[in-house]
Amino acid sequence: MSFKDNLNRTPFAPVLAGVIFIGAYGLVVEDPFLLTLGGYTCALALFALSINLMLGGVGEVPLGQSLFFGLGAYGVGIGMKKFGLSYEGGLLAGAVVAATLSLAIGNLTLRLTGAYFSIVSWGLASVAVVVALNMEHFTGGGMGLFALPPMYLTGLDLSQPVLYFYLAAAMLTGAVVLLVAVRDSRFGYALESVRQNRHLASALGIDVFRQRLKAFVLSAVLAAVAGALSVPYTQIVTHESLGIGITIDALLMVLLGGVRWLYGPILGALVFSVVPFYLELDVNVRMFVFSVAIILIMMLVPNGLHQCAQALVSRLKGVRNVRI
Amino acid sequence: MYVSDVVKIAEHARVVRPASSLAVAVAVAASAVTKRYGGIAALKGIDLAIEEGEIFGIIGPNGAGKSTLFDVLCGIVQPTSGEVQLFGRSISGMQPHEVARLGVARSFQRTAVFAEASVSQNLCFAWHRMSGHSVLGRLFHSRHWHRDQEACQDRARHILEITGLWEDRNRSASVLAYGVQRRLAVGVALMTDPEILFLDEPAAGMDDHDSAGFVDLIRRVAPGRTVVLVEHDMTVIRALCHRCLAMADGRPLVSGEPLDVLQHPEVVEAYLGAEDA
Amino acid sequence: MELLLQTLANGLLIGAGYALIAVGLTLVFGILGIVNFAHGAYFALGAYSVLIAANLGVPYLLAVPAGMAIVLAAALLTEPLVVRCVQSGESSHGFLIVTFALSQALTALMLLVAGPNPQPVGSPFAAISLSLFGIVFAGQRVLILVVSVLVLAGLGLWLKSSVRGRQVTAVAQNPRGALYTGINVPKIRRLSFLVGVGAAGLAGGLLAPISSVFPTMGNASLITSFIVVILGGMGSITGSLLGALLVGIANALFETYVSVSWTPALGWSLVIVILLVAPQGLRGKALKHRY
Amino acid sequence: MLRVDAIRAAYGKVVALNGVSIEVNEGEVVAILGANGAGKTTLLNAISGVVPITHGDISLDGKPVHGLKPWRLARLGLIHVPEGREVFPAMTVEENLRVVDAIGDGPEFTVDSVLDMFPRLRERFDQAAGNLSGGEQQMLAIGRGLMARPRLVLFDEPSLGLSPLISKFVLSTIAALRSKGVASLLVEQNMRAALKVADRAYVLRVGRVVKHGPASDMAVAQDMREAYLGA
Amino acid sequence: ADPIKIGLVMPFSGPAAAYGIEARQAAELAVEEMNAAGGVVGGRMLRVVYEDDKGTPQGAVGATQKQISVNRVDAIVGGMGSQLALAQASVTNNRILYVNSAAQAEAITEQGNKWLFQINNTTNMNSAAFNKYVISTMKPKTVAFIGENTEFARPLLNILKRDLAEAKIELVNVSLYDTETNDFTSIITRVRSLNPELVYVADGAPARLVQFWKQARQLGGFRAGAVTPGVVTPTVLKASEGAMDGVISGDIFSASDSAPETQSFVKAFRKKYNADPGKVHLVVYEGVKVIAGAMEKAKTSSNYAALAQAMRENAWNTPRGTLRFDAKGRAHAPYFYIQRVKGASLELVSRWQN
Ligand SMILES: Nc1ncnc2c1ncn2[C@@H]1O[C@H](COP(=O)(O)OP(=O)(O)OP(=O)(O)O)[C@@H](O)[C@H]1O
Ligand SMILES: Nc1ncnc2c1ncn2[C@@H]1O[C@H](COP(=O)(O)OP(=O)(O)OP(=O)(O)O)[C@@H](O)[C@H]1O
Ligand SMILES: [Mg+2]
Ligand SMILES: [Mg+2]
Repeated sequence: MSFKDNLNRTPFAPVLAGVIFIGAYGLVVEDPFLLTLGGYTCALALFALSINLMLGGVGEVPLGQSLFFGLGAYGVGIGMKKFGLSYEGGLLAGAVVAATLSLAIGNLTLRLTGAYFSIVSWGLASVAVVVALNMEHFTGGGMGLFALPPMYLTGLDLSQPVLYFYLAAAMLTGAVVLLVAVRDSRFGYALESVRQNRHLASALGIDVFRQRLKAFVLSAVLAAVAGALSVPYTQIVTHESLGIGITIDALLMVLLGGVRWLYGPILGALVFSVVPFYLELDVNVRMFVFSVAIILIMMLVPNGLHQCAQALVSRLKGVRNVRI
Repeated sequence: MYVSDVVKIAEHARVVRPASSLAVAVAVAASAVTKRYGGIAALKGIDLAIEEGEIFGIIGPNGAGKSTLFDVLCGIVQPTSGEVQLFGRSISGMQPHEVARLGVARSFQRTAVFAEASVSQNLCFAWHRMSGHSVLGRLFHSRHWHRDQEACQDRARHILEITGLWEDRNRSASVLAYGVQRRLAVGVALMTDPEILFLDEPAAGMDDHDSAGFVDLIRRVAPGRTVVLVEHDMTVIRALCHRCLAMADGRPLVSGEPLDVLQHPEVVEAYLGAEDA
Repeated sequence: MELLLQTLANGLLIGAGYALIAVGLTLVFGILGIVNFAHGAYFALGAYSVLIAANLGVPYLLAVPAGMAIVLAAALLTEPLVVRCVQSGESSHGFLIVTFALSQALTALMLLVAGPNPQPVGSPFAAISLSLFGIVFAGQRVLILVVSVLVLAGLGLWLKSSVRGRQVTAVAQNPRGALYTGINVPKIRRLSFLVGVGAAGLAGGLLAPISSVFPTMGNASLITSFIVVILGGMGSITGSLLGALLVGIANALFETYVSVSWTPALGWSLVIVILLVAPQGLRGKALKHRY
Repeated sequence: MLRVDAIRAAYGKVVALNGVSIEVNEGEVVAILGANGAGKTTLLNAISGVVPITHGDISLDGKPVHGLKPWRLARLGLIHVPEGREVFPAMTVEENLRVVDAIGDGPEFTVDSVLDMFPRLRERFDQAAGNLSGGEQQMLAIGRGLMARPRLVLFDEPSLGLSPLISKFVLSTIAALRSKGVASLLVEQNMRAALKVADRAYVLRVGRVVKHGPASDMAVAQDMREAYLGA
Repeated sequence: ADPIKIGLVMPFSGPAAAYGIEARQAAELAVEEMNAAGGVVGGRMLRVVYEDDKGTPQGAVGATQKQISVNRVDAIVGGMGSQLALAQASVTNNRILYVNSAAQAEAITEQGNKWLFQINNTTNMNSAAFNKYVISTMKPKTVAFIGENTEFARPLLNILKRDLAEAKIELVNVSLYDTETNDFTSIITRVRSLNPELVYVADGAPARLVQFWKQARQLGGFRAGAVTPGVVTPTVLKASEGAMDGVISGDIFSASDSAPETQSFVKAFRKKYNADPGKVHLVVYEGVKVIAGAMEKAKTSSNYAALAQAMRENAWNTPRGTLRFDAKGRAHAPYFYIQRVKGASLELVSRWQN
């Protein structure tokens, strides 16, 4: 095997497969529940991608990523209710605010690493929750913002389950294409080298802090878009969208799907949002069973579900991956 | 007695300094550099002038401050007082990556490689900083991007060959034997095509064959660069260096031609021990 | 003046409780590198165990150690799950998912067995309250203060001056090196996990009479412990004591004199400000090698 | 004292040791030589129980110790001073030494005697080990190993990163340990120096022993070259 | 015939799980009674289908969607919180009959949702009655307000502020604490130092309410009357172990009302669960019963226009008397109860005619 064969010449093939699947799903499925759930799953997957940009890309656990998800949601909510913006306007406003805020926050917090970064970012999200609760006239306080006007994206009505699904899926696809490009770019390589060994990276001329900051801002924008995409589903914007719960869900998706794999979070989101709905058990039994299943999965395939797929592929190819 | 390659090469092929330069420019200059850590003075006043194109060795007992000096020269550690200039530019206040961008690469005493990546990926990481495509470039200039990738691979292949890592190119860096990792660390530094190369005990842990190969390698890549190396292996120092500096206890002890330095009684006493003299 | 003193006393007593909850978290993080999201669940388990023991007629002061024993047994059973994920996996974040899922599973189990309703636990100290110069000290809280001081001092002493304790620190810093030094690494890990979780169980049993017992009672404590642990510096016992007292007193002062509805932001703001000044927390140590 | 009999160890599909047999007698210094990647570190790790073996036997004092964990072996008097030093970075030099259980039954070493051996460490007594220079860390690692009172020490490149003076001293210390009844298995790149202190030597090449014998017979250049590289 | 499915969307996990479990008990009791009486709409049996909304709006949307399109239920009972009710209502709007059992924000019924009905009083309705009692009967000069910082307590506070201002009563303290709060020492200390004549505590979570009162007692209690609207359930009473003695509560339901319809409900509930029913039990029980009743009256389980009409046009006989729905879908009951905690039970102080 020559050295050049390492080069992945078809990085966009999985994207194409995804697009075909999305198209087919929208055509075949008519049930509004499955369609809206599909759309919401896309929003969650997008959020999971943003988390994985931090987790797999930067190597930090962004426990406070929901801050940006919530900003996206509140962007739509406040934009539409208080400023009379369109849905697109709200989405854009949320993304811009998220980008600006993440720049400021990143400048302060990205000097921290490990648990310290995680907890501080969680702290910021928690402060945001308190702010959302207390700034009642702006955020609707504990009640949140509801009775939002009809939402249109590129002229299409998001209250139609099919359209919501397609648009959310399109946004997700766009994000994936962007992330593939990031992975293969100078920025992607720099980021990866920073994650693996920041001392060496900086000795090679890479501005460690800047790469981390760039990734952080990008992930914040993705999270904000995901948050905005969740609003047509929930129809109400509350402080829950800023809270740790949603981050934890997305983190579980990422880890379940696999951190080292770009599509892992999407797989995780699929498993995560669909399976629990079909476990026909008493809710608490279901929660127990699901949690235990997650633990077992992590015991058996510590690198996430994609490890199964990988092992299968290499088994088929007759190569055995060696790791100790 | 087994005569190592190093010695053999050393006998009939001493590197000759580029003679063309009458007024040689100074690549690395340090003046009155000190470094204190609380009560510990790691450097107590170092003056240094390393000329462009020189291969310069630094030796000294453990804890003499060699690695600390490297850290100061590369901007990783800010000196307590004194100044460092690279190519006549002061680096005080510069971040390590800014110093690196002046054309400086270094290897570390504790082997530093990208552990999760394969050997060839390790090299690509080093290359991409300078020549890789931007995100938009990746999206919209796919052809260029592919050409870039090939350029990267060509250079990586070259480095793999001269460092003798070709066989190991697809192995993960973390599973390499220690000596092989040391070679990779040198390869990664070389991948950036640096003008100044700082190597901290590069041959430590290499077997005789590899360190001979290493000497060869440095000779090959040295023209047009300045190489500064710390070593405890005197064969390497003798074979490679044009000049060298012996340090002890954070101070310069002796400097000059390697053979002179190595025979200097103070160096023998503090560093080499009687027998090797 | 009396109000100020009472507020400071409140802060101190509350802080002592925080310290007791947080010390286990900091220990498990410091030694195993695991941010134990299940800590709150073990805390609740401790409370339930005391409740069960009390319902069987065991007097409170005996029920607390009995409850702790039950928690230790649970820790012993779950330890392999948690500790195994430390080493496996490329991402080294597997523990997040495992401890989180564990916390969900434990909570679900408690919900299934005991139901969601808050249940009271009686304590002979709950009825007592001391009054000194007009300042009221609730009996149960004084008990917690005493136990907390004893536990923290004991743990600190153990880590600092016994060989076994130093080995715990050694495993935390370099498990591989510890292996070569002849230290029984798995045993040390198990030991520190048990001690950490045991402290959570103890805290649960002691705080139960104050808060009554319900399955999600650990959530709020978990958040506070995180704040405390990070403030103090992960892995440092004195750090978590300092952090706990700081948070306890700051919260008390803020709630009494400024605003209640902004209090939750206070702890976090303290964390953010302090970490920006001291990135390893008040007493944390950087574990990095030179390169 | 130590018998390693036809052991095999592999990392996944990479076979690092393929039927290696060596022996260390009571109070002997045995050198293991070989090129980079020959499997020397793996051999030591296999003996000390850090890397599992798939075939073969290891016995210590005639008792099979195959499969025993490092801490059990330490109890039997076997200590491994590893490649890469592996000190405890945030603990002081003193704490690094005091962390050790003196569980072996070899000659006693105290913190003081270690510091006497390496005066440099005395100067750095209260410093965090992670901030020590490379050579100082190596001294610390050796000292820490001896604190466990071993009867057999596996040294993986003990002179790595040490100045010529100190590395000579370390090797002579290893020789001196022999007179206290402490045997050593010594992996070294500095072949000449190693052969000077060793009683016997083995040469490893890609996971096999290709040459062994008394140290004094080994120092023939051409032979060694072949043994190393398989020319 | 096929059973009629009533979908219950409630928090069965998370901090509010206690309410979900209570809701399930009540729904089961209601369905059992209806089925024992021969079912509805020509003898069709009733069945309750449960989905967990985890107490979050996202969860509420998913669970409601699933009830409609996967479980294919005929009507939905939900609303264990105003956000949840709003989220659920956004899904059920124009698709299915939806009964918000417990949430009380005005906004829920202001959305012009034709097939939405609400069993509980709105905040305004509750406060109107309760505050009237507080102001005209208890006559405090100073009041301290303590409550959770949520959509439950904030509207109560706003109305209280207005009513106190009108009556020229001073509001000396407002403490709105976070829902993660588990230590109230400082708040209690502060309020004690202000020495108000009345302490008004608004918390919807049983566990927290218990914590609050226990901690208050440990610090010596308040030298004042104390009131708390709406949420003094049997669970709270049991867990508080007397720490709430003397607290006045105002509620839409009292298990100790001697009215026969109340007592037959209480008796049936005791028989099945060996405990007293609380308010959550009541509203869910009523929700299910009213839906079933409307189906029986309209002779349909899926013509929602007809069902909604039947709901509005009829009076419903429930454990708390005769219930009527107004144009907005809000239920109006005849009475409002003022009760006082005594040990582990509530004693009726007075019953107000609405
Ligand atoms: N960050 C630090 N804090 C405290 N002391 C330090 C620090 N860095 C270096 N030192 C001390 O400074 C001295 C010089 O260290 P340095 O690593 O430069 O030595 P060296 O000459 O490279 O030695 P070696 O040959 O052993 O690698 C050592 O004694 C070391 O303990
Ligand atoms: N963790 C590992 N996973 C996979 N292969 C490994 C691992 N560790 C070592 N190897 C491989 O096993 C072989 C022997 O390695 P080992 O480290 O024992 O060599 P060595 O003789 O000690 O070399 P050096 O002198 O460079 O330290 C090498 O080919 C190496 O790449
Ligand atoms: Mg050095
Ligand atoms: Mg080795």
